[in-house]
Amino acid sequence: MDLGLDVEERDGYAVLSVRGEVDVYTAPRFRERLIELVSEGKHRIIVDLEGVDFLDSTGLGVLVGGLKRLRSHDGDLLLVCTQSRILKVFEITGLTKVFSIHDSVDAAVGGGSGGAPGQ
Amino acid sequence: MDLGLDVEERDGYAVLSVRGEVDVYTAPRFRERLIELVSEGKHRIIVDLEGVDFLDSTGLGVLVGGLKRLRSHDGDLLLVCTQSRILKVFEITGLTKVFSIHDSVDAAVGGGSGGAPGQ
Amino acid sequence: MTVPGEPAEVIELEIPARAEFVALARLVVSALASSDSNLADERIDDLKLAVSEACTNAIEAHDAAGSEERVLVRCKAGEDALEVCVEDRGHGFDPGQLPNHPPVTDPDRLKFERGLGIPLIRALVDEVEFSPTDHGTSVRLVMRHPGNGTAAS
Amino acid sequence: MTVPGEPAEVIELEIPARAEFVALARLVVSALASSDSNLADERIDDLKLAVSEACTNAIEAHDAAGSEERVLVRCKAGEDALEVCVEDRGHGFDPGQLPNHPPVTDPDRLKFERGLGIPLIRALVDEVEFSPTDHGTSVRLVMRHPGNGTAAS
Ligand SMILES: Nc1ncnc2c1ncn2[C@@H]1O[C@H](COP(=O)(O)OP(=O)(O)O)[C@@H](O)[C@H]1O
Ligand SMILES: Nc1ncnc2c1ncn2[C@@H]1O[C@H](COP(=O)(O)OP(=O)(O)O)[C@@H](O)[C@H]1O
Repeated sequence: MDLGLDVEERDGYAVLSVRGEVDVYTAPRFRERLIELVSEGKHRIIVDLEGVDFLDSTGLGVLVGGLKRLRSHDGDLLLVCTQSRILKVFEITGLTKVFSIHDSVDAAVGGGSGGAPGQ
Repeated sequence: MDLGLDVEERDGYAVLSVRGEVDVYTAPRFRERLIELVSEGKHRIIVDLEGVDFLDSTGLGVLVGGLKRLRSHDGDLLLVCTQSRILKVFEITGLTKVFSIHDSVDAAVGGGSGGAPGQ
Repeated sequence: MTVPGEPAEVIELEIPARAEFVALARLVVSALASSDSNLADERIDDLKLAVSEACTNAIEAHDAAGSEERVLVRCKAGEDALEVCVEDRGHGFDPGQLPNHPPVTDPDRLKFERGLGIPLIRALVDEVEFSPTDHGTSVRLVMRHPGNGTAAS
Repeated sequence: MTVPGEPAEVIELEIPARAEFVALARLVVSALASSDSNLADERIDDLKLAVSEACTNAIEAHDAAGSEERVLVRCKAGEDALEVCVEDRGHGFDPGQLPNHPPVTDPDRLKFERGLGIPLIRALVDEVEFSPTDHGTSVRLVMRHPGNGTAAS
């Protein structure tokens, strides 16, 4: 099972696009990639979940861990997600209130943390 | 599991387009549709296999049965198939020599039985 | 998949307790659920996620217990519901004793990268039952057909 | 899926002996085969078809024997090969006694709508073994990794 993890620069943000299924098997690679970015000094990260077919609590854990790590560097982690079945996982766990979730990378870049639906 | 079975008229042929997986579960519907066509007086039939994802020996059996039935009515059954993994099943069983297999419905209509690769 | 009045169909999948096989459990359950015309796509996704969480926990329990045995995923396609049991041979646990997370408004919320699996399972399926077995834990997940009390518990 | 030197991973699927479940066996085998980087797509298709034929025969044998028991599909993902056993509880048979078809050039060839499954299986996989068991038949299909004698038998 392949997990796609592509990084692009966009207006001072590192955009990490995730493709495929994020579960207990693939999450470690996702976590490592995030940690790598932070240690390269990328403290403003957008995680684009539009290509994700499946995300479970292990994936949520990676994102929560990433946000914590970035905040400790005064950075930020924004999400891009419009798929209802992925959003649902954030809603059930209350994490829509913790993350700033945007409709597109453009909206995330433009809006920063202020665009969080839950805020 | 759905099996698509659409019929269209083309230059005196009834074209039966099959979509999906033809196996022991779906083959009975395929067989019934063919028999129905024959009993409606359609004795020149093209079976278009381009939309088939999977075909096993049960599917081959339906086609052999159809050809036999049509020949007994002085009719014909032509196949359209270009997918190598489906053609392979005909090759292994020697049925490329029994069926007239064409690259498209147009080629089948134009060529009749004479276009059989194995002849 | 099921004929009214017929007994439930049982399909079993047994996988090594390793992370890479959770995807296979999801695949089997979603294929079965898709052939159950009584379950809408959204509910199939919910069941798939719940099964994935249960299998992940089972595998982590095997890991922690050093167990080399396999995890069993038993699906029952019945007249009223689709039921999936995930049986492990791990160390067992008491689901009543799990810690509660701080509310999402609390800054400490970010300390919790884990512990979201069982709350998700509870929210997603119509019924969930954690039972200790002789060797580990059995988690029973039930997705009822509409008209059989489908309100999420 | 496999680490050199590690024992083979065993994955089991048990299905009711009914035609609609053959697709599930194909799904599981092709998912496993796809995660085996040693098998090319074409060989995965070949194995999938062979497994489908073996399951079809198993289910027909259960039907004929009036057996309500289930069919077991056991996959072993090993270092050198992917192996699939299909075990039924049907009436058994002697694969050496199957009739030969007339050559395709014979007009009588059209009388044979059946009997293509076992010839297909033999042509598609590297190794096939039909063994009588106490309760029915076990069909073992082996797809070897390149460098382990992949020439079709
Ligand atoms: N099948 C199981 N066997 C043993 N312990 C389990 C099992 N399922 C859950 N647990 C325990 O419950 C805890 C909470 O599970 P869960 O909510 O899924 O979150 P997480 O797995 O992220 O910790 C686990 O950490 C584990 O200690
Ligand atoms: N698992 C099995 N148990 C009992 N009989 C079998 C089994 N597999 C095959 N056979 C017998 O061998 C015959 C030939 O099988 P096959 O070549 O697959 O063609 P078909 O299934 O179309 O008849 C079957 O008709 C059946 O009598």
